[in-house]
Amino acid sequence: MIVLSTLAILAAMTMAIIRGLRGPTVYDRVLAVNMFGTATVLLIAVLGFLTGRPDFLDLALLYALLSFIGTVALLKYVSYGDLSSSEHPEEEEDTWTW
Amino acid sequence: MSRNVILRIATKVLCPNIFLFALYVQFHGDYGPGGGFQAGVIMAAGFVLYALVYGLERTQGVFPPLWGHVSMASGAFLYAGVGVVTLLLGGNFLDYNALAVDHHDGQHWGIFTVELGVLLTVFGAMISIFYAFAGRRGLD
Amino acid sequence: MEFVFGYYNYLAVVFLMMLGFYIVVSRGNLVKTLVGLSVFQTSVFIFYISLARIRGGTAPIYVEGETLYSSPLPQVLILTAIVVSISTTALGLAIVVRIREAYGTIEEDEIDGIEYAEEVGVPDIRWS
Amino acid sequence: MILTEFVDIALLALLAITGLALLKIRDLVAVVMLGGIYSLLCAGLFLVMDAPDVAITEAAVGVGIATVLLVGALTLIEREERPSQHSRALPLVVVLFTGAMLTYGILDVPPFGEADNPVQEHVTPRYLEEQEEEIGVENVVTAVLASYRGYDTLGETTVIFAAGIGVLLLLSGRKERRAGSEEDAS
Amino acid sequence: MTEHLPVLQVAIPMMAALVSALIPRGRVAWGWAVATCWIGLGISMLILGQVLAGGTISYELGGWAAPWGIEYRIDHVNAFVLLIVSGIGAVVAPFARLSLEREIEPSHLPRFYAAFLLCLSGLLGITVTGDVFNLFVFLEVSSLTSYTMVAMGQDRRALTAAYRYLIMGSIGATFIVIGVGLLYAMTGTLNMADLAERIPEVASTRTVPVAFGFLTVGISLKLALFPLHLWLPNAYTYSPSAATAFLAATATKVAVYVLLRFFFTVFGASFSFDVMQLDYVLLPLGLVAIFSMSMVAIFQENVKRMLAYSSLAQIGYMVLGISFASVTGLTAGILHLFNHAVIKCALFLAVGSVFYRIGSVRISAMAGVGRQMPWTMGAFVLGGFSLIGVPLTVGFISKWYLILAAIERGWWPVAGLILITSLMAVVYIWRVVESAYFQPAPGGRESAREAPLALLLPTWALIIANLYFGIDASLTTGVAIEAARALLGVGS
Repeated sequence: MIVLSTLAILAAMTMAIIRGLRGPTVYDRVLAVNMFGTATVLLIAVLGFLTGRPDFLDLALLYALLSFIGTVALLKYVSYGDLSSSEHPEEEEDTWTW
Repeated sequence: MSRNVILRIATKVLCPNIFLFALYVQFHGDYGPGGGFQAGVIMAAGFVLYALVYGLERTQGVFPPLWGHVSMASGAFLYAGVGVVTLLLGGNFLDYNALAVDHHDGQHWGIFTVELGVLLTVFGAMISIFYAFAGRRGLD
Repeated sequence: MEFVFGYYNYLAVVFLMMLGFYIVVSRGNLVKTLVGLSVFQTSVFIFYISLARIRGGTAPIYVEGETLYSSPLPQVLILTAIVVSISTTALGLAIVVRIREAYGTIEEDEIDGIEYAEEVGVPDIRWS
Repeated sequence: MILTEFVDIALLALLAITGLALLKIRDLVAVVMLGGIYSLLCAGLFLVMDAPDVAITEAAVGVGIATVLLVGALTLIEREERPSQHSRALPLVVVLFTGAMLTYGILDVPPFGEADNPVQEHVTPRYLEEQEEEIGVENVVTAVLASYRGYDTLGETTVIFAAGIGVLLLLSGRKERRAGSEEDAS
Repeated sequence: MTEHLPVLQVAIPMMAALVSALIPRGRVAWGWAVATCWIGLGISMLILGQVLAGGTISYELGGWAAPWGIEYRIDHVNAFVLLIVSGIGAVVAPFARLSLEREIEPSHLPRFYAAFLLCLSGLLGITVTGDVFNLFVFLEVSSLTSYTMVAMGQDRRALTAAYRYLIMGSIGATFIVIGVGLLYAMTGTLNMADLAERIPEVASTRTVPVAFGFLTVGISLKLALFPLHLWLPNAYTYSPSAATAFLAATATKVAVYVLLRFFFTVFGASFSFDVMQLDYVLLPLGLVAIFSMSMVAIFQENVKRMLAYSSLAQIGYMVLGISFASVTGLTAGILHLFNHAVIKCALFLAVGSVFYRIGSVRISAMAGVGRQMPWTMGAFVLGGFSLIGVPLTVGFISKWYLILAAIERGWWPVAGLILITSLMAVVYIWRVVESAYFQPAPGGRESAREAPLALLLPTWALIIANLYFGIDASLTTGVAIEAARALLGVGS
């Protein structure tokens, strides 16, 4: 069963890479990267069981938390051209509390 | 980006979790993978996410650039400081055994402190570098 | 067959090393060069980690019922090397940004052209 | 454990494909994305090779910082690489020669994964066996990193500090200066 | 506390750099940097004294014994190099204040001093360490800060120079890591002394020669040895004057030291020269470097660039000395390490003073400077004599030993070539002298005055060292001969 899922995940990764290579638009590539990240999280989880060390799921957690930062940065660059702006500051609601 | 409600809410939910995870990676480093460097990067990534969604200005209000510079220098200073303390206590540089009577305790304190130093430096440096890139005026 | 089994990792490392090195020395775009540099360095990381690996062993974090662990030393070295690599990339990118502001381009050919034009009229032998 | 080997080989193959794509693709945005994929693949590979600490570091750097830094730089430069007029012959010769040398040298490195390699037999055993007594943490990598070779880590911390200082020196202040306005000093 | 001197040598500038980055005012940061550099000089003198009195010092960092922990190991060679590096630091730091205030934005000064101190710390760290990976780490500390310092030059070409330096330097460092990795794969250790013990067992494999090759190429990139020198001229030409003087006098010298350490201590002279036939590679490279770079230097219009090419030629002399693989040859190489650091630093400081006053270092712009700035140009002329190798200067001493070594091996033509290349140095120094003394100052610059005392004093301190060690060379040659014997394993 684990063998099968590993193979399936590797196949998914390959396909994601192919989409990432071929593009043609930025959004295709962003989706590919995102999907690739998800596949990697799964691969790590499966490998954890494969190698008998499920405590390394930390790594999967890290991906799940962080992988989307790069995507946000890229998309912000593509649509706004910079990273520092906060568009429409007048609409900003000021309810942030820690 | 204020129209992107989902992104803003998701960020609000994610950021505290990222910081919590950073602390977990930092303090769980003795038992599992992780340590100061990884924790510093993760923590900085949390601020980066916040800056991406809520703007650089607001992030610098929460965490001023100067703090980053101080954190960057003080972390490495803390690390080297442990070395100096061990010198003063009669050991070699960074010989944590000199820190406590029981060498296990000494090693634990030493490792804890230097990992904290690494965290501070990495976090400060990464934040400062991000601020420097994001704060620079773009193409004309 | 035994040869392939024992060396495929190292041979893959050599391939990636050549690839990264080629990107560094053949590309004129300054950002591309930096990306190539990190591919080049990453191949070395894989080499070290391959050295540490022991078949049938497990990661060097104590766990009950395991006695065969991979070597922690190369892993520590590579942790340091990764940090060095990202530091170099960050500094290199900062320099590239400044170059873009000063020259208006990040293509090596064009920068060379601009610098050459600046020096024309001055008896100067160009070595680069 | 043949499956681990298989995953290993598959990841290496994917790395090679991604690397070739990095060489070919000119759109720097795509390069950044593929760089992210490259880094993810490396992290997976490190995990398969029993180096979770390295994997987590590569992952944190790759997805958390490197991509964002590259994008941050892209906002300040052009995103398209122009075809280079460089001659390809000399770089190719240099690279092929280096590769040939390395292949030649690597053939006498002890085979991958054997337990009687010098790497496993000389310095390593003390870390694995005495660490429990001498330091007493579960993660041997942490013990070596922070204690046995703690001084290297101090150097590493200093490297990060040096990079931080360098980036601040290069990018802070003088923001208003425009391209081409710099005067020649000599 | 004296047993901890080796680590204090490195840790004090490192910690001082961390503090310096947070000091708000440039002047204060400068005072802090000067104090640190002088303490460093004191420590390195004490270390040299200890080594001369008691032989090799070993210091275990973290209290862990050698192959497991990192070891600092200081013998005559690195004690001498330590003195060179910290001595140059102690002279350049006082010079830096006025010069940098002119060339760098005031708000950047504290961080620039931090980079300077870190670079010093990194170079010292490379020199004292007995562990090959630790060497790489400190190499990167010094490299990253050097790239930064070069990029801070006023001219925009400083940026491209820094970028090229960064790429070449990183390739070099990666080659070193590959070489270290191959050695580690064969021996399982990173400690130099331990490597030296274990390499002979595996020396007949194909891996060790390849590791040797990668290390040599990697270090040669850092060293700017002839075909791999492309990064150096622009980096030295466009970086701030103080940074040029510091880097020219220390960075390549430390790289030469690393080369010596790997060739003689880690691999052993017999492997390097008998098995790898290194002399047949280094000798022609050294000669070609001396000739071609001296020739290029003659045609330079920018004095800093001229001196940079002259540095490349001088590196050729050092490599030539190493290639003889004899006690005399090595003595010549090590002596030239010291002598060239003193000479080139003095020359670059003099040029920096000229730049401070007239804002240019082109030969044509320096017309008439000799009468307007007699002390500065006097220092330049004396430094130039030393570079040429006139008797009673340090330059003569190292050339003398080099020729002795050539004759000892029976290579008369090489000795002749060394003499001829000295004449080429006469030509390029003369071009500057001719412009400075025999041409009228251009209009609009009649008011140029002598450089301030704060710039003159460091320059003249080095010139006096040039003359002193040229007349009484017993101290330097004594240490250099001991160092050469230690490297070759010949008992003293």
